[in-house]
Amino acid sequence: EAPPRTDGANKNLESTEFITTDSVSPDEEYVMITTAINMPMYVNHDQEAFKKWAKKMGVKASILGPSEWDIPAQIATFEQVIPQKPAGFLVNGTDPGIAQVINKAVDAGIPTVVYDSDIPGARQHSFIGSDWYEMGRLQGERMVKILKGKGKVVVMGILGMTNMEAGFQGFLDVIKKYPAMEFIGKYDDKANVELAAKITADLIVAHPDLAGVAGFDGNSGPGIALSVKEANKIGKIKITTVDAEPEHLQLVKEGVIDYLVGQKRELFTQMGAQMLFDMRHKTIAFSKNDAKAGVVPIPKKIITGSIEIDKSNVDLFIK
Amino acid sequence: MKLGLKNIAKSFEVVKALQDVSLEFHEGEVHAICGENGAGKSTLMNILTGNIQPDAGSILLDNQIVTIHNNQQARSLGINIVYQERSLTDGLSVAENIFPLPPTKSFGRINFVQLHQQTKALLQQLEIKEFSPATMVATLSPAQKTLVEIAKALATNPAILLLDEPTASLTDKETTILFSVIRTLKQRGVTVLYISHRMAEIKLIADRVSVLKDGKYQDTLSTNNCTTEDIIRLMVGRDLQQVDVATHSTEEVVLSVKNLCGKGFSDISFDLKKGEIFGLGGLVGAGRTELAMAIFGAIPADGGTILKNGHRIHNNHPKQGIANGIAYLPEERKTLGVFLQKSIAENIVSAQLYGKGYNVKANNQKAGEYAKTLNIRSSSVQQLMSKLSGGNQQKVVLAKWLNTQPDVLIVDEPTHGIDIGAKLEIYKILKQLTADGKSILLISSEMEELLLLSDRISVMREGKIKGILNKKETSENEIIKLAAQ
Amino acid sequence: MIKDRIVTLSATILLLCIVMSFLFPGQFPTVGNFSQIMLNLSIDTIVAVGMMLLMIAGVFDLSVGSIVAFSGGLAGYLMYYHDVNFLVAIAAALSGSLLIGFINGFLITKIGINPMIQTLAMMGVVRGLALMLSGAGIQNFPYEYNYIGQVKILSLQSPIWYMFAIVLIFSYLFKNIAFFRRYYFIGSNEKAAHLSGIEVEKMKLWGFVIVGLLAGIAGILLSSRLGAALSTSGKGLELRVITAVILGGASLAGGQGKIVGAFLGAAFMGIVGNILILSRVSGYWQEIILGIILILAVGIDQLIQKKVA
Amino acid sequence: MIKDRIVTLSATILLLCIVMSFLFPGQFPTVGNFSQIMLNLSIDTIVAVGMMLLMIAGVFDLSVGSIVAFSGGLAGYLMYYHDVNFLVAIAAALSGSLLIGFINGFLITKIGINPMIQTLAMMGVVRGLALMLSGAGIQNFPYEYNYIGQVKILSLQSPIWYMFAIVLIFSYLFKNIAFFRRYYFIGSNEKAAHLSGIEVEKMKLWGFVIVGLLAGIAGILLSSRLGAALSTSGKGLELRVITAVILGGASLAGGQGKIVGAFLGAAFMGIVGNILILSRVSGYWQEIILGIILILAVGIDQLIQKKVA
Ligand SMILES: Nc1ncnc2c1ncn2[C@@H]1O[C@H](COP(=O)(O)OP(=O)(O)OP(=O)(O)O)[C@@H](O)[C@H]1O
Ligand SMILES: Nc1ncnc2c1ncn2[C@@H]1O[C@H](COP(=O)(O)OP(=O)(O)OP(=O)(O)O)[C@@H](O)[C@H]1O
Ligand SMILES: [Mg+2]
Ligand SMILES: [Mg+2]
Repeated sequence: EAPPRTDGANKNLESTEFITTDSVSPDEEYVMITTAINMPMYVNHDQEAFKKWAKKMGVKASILGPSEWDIPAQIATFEQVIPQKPAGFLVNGTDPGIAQVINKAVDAGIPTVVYDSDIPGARQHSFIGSDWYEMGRLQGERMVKILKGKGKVVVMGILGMTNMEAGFQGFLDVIKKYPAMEFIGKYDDKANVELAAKITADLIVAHPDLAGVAGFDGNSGPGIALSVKEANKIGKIKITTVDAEPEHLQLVKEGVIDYLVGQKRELFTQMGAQMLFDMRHKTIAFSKNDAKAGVVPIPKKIITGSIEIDKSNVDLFIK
Repeated sequence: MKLGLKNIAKSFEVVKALQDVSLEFHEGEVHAICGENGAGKSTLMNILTGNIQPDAGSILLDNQIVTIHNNQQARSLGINIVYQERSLTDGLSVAENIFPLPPTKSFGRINFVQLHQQTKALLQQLEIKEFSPATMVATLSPAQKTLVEIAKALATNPAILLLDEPTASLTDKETTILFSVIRTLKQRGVTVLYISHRMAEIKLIADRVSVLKDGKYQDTLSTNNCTTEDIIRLMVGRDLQQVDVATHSTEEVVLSVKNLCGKGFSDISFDLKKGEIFGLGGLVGAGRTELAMAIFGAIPADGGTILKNGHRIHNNHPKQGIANGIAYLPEERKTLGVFLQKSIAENIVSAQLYGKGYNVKANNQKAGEYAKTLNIRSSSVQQLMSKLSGGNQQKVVLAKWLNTQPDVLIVDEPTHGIDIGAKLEIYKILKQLTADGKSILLISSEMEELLLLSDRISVMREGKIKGILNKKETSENEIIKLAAQ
Repeated sequence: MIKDRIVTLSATILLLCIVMSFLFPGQFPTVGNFSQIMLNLSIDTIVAVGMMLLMIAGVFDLSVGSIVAFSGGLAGYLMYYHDVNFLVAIAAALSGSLLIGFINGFLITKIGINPMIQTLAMMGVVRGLALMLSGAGIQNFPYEYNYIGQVKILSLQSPIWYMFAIVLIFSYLFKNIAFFRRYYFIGSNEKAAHLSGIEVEKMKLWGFVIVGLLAGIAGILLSSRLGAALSTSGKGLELRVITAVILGGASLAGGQGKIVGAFLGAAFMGIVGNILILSRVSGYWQEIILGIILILAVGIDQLIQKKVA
Repeated sequence: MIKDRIVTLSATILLLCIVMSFLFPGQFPTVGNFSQIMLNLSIDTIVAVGMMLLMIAGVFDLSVGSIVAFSGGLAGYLMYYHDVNFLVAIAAALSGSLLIGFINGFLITKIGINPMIQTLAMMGVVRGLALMLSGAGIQNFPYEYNYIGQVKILSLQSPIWYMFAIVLIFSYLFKNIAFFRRYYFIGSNEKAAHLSGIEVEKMKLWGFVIVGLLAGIAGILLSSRLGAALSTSGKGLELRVITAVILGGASLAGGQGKIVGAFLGAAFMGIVGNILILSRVSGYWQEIILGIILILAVGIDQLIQKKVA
């Protein structure tokens, strides 16, 4: 049969009956669907918090997804789990490409929450997370501030990834406002420290007056910092980057990295899971049958905001 | 050292390669082993060198039973071999090929000085001047490579030396060198097991000759009181009627080569007549293979013209050669002739992959017919080429080219490594082809072959035709005179 | 030998399925699950068919993954930014992929560049192009385009049908058409093939063109199935596909393999993947266990083959 | 032929350097720039030496990248969580890497698993182990450990010295030591090598062990240079290294190549990367142009070789 024409457009929920229950059972399973499942940032924040929450609630938490950054594979995984009708899906909003499969889950009546980055095209019951454009903007603001509004800057990350590109854009939009700031370009470090280091080293040669580098994936920071250190340019080249992993914090403490913008990952995974739970267990009901009534009994969208770290507060973050 | 075999048996799947073979080799004798293709000669050698283990029977050295697990052990026991298949490494120098386990100083550092001295000595012993220990093997001719193989075997100065068709790709020049070496070895008390399909050689070099047939031991004769015919009778179990050498040559010119030039040959002109066998003699390196390949279209010709039935043809690719009714049976069977991992049937149709369809059934049937007419020994046409003995492989390659229905068949050393029976069969086939009006360009380094089959013989030296002799009024000496000097 | 591999691999797959059906009776042996598995391996298989062709001829192509992204990207780019008709867009994407294959083949056969380097370099070039075309990803394709990859026929989604069609067609070609048959000869002895009148270089060139085309088709199907063109799609596909093809009986040496082997290899990988999901294996265990299964599968097969011989 | 490649590649590199020195006199031909380039290619080169060894023998190893991550991870894990002495930790990490190489070699030579599949599977397994060990990434190594990879000798950072040492040592070994010489026999004619009394399987097994060890060393150097063990390090290294090695004159067929070629290949890639950024090539174009340069380099080399022959 032909695929529905209306797909992508927001239709209301009366058709779909989301699965609900009253009793909490230990084999009630909540599934986190992500990609690059082994990325330390995901493992130590999202997955950590999600598991902790499940333990607390006495339910089962499964985390699934490919080991590489591979959207089709994430979708494939998602599609293979839907038929098993778990209690809820906590989906990492990695790319707009996953919109359709999200709708599939929703149409199957499974409570579905997208976390991290929003997927505008899709009909998820809720989104909770931060906004990469915002993280880029924050980096931009800070970069301008520490460079006193002038100097050459570059950004580094994984080119072509939606959230990163959004981040770049946020950064750029700030820089544009300051004529004395010169934007040199975007570079692809493929989330690989050696590459980030190599590119930075080459950049330092190419632009002896390079003033700042902004990183957008977990490995950008350490890589950039390494080359800046090795070129004895600590302090001369300002570094702002995403994530607050131990190595990032360490580098801030050493004064190599000037500014970190982190997401409240534990917050949005934990809260996202809780929303799934509440939806399934009708913690709050607005009608006799919210599904029929077309009410989604959880927030449509929650923006969790960012964590900003620099030398002044880094010690409070180091465990 | 005295070598003995007792009730040796070996079979591969269904094929009984050797059955209950018992042999005695005296110290310091040259002992020839004869047999048709697939008789089991190489298998026997492989057992003596520990490459394969016999299913039954035992090997005795000086009346002591020994089990030979691998070829190192064989070497340490004083047994070494020149394989029928080439076993050299193109990327390395002659010296390193001759000594794969070279002399070393402390910490396993190669002693290059000693290595090259030892090699030089061996090369001198073999009267080799064309190349030096440092020469890259890749640049050597097949013949030269064989000489390196022999040097490699002698390098371990073995008490027992096995030679599996060493002269297959040698011309008379190298052959005479080899024989003088064998004789000196013999004086040193080395036992030489000598496998060859060239009857003349056997009479020449061997003291005794043992014959295998279908893996069974037949008899051992002393060469100075037996005739070639006796040996052949044991091999094939019947008398071979002589090939009728009546000429079918006509006056009609089929292929006319004019001033053809190319890498390795220049200014070649000759006419090939319908029904003629045109012999091409000379020493290795004379450029015959290049010439043949150029006519066929496998390598480019730099100049000159080729006329087929009066029309000019341009063969820039074997495809065109085949389309123009020319076939080329290459010299180096293993590397250029066969698809070892493919079946007999597939090999036979491999020059016929045109048009659209590929009909397995039809192909097998066709292959079956060729297997019958050329009497190719195998369990079935589905059998892998790699499982065939050298001679049978050659017949398959011939079948493959006959299958292209050529008017002109170029055969480069067609009877390399082929047993006398098969050889005569192939001679008959070639003659039959001429009777059917086909023309043949025969490249051969075997005088008897050239003189027997050819209607006319041209001799090449250094890439030029030094003369075209009419078979009637020519002799071996005349040819050799033209070829060398 | 090759036959054996086909047999042993099918047996392994069958065995896996039976075991899984007992372990996950409710979830594994269902039409839904299998059509899902099929759907997910369809893209890989289509590319694998081409890869099998090349490996029979004794070469391979590392740029296929990038071509998948490129083809989807080009089609998407044309439709989204230039409202090109979807058929035209597809035609353009396929010709583009085909051209890439041609360039690979030309440089490898005519100039003599090492196939590995050539296709590796091309992998980068084409990935870069894909990145430029689809940037952060393109969506909202015309309905007709999405239809191609999302329509269900007999409750199986179209990519599955494309996969079977391609596998069947190429199996037929490799059995019955002289042209394709030649690849076996090229793979098993190139020089002899040349002397047999086979235009080795031209054939290889065609091989790369065909692979390019198949990768292009895969790219169209993937993007229309996802309703989005992603510059990152097809990453790592090349190695996955080569693995599948070798599993299916091909060898880097060439001359060996059957088209159906490509499908079986991909199917094996797909089913193992599904098993990992059903048994909720995740994180680093996923990679570890996948690797071990792969080694076991091939290792045991080897031991069996030795026993037989 | 191999010599030629060494010569042409050196020439190409020299030419590149000269041209760049004219274009960017202030930036390119500086000690600082070159020592940075060297430093960044040292890790790759050390692994490339091992890969060259394998490819001379006619095989290759895809698991090296994962071993790099594993080795650093294991050392870090031991030092950080069990405050093991840094020397012991290094010893453990190297033995671990060596063991992985041994397993690869054993399964390939003794069981007969296809090298590509085996090392690909191992790549996944070892990456998984690396993730287990270093998880979030480990730092705060003892000073002595960081010293190893960060100390400067004659104003060159230590990894550069390790690189040169390893390249020189192995070049010497491959010229003068019978053991290593044998890899040429094995690579160019395995059967003949066997018949000549060379223990092919044992030699290959050793080859994989040596590669494992070298990858392990690279891992130690990388992590101590970084002052941190990251589970993602070494990703994609395998293909980078294989490219470098083929550039340097090796062939998948085996029997060809020289150790110094591995260094030259890696150096070429490193310098080109440097040039791309010096000449302001944007991130999106990087891969495209890198690929084109690669093709040009090899293509022109080929054409020259043909002219010569
Ligand atoms: N590895 C093998 N597997 C199967 N059959 C084999 C194998 N090696 C040899 N044979 C068969 O054993 C028989 C003897 O082979 P062998 O090579 O010893 O013959 P040969 O006397 O050396 O012939 P030729 O004179 O042509 O070299 C042949 O029928 C051959 O097909
Ligand atoms: N000096 C040499 N260097 C490299 N290759 C050689 C040399 N001499 C001969 N060859 C190769 O050996 C083979 C036979 O030599 P060539 O064709 O030159 O003379 P030929 O008359 O054909 O010798 P044969 O009697 O072996 O056929 C050919 O493939 C040729 O390329
Ligand atoms: Mg024989
Ligand atoms: Mg010749």
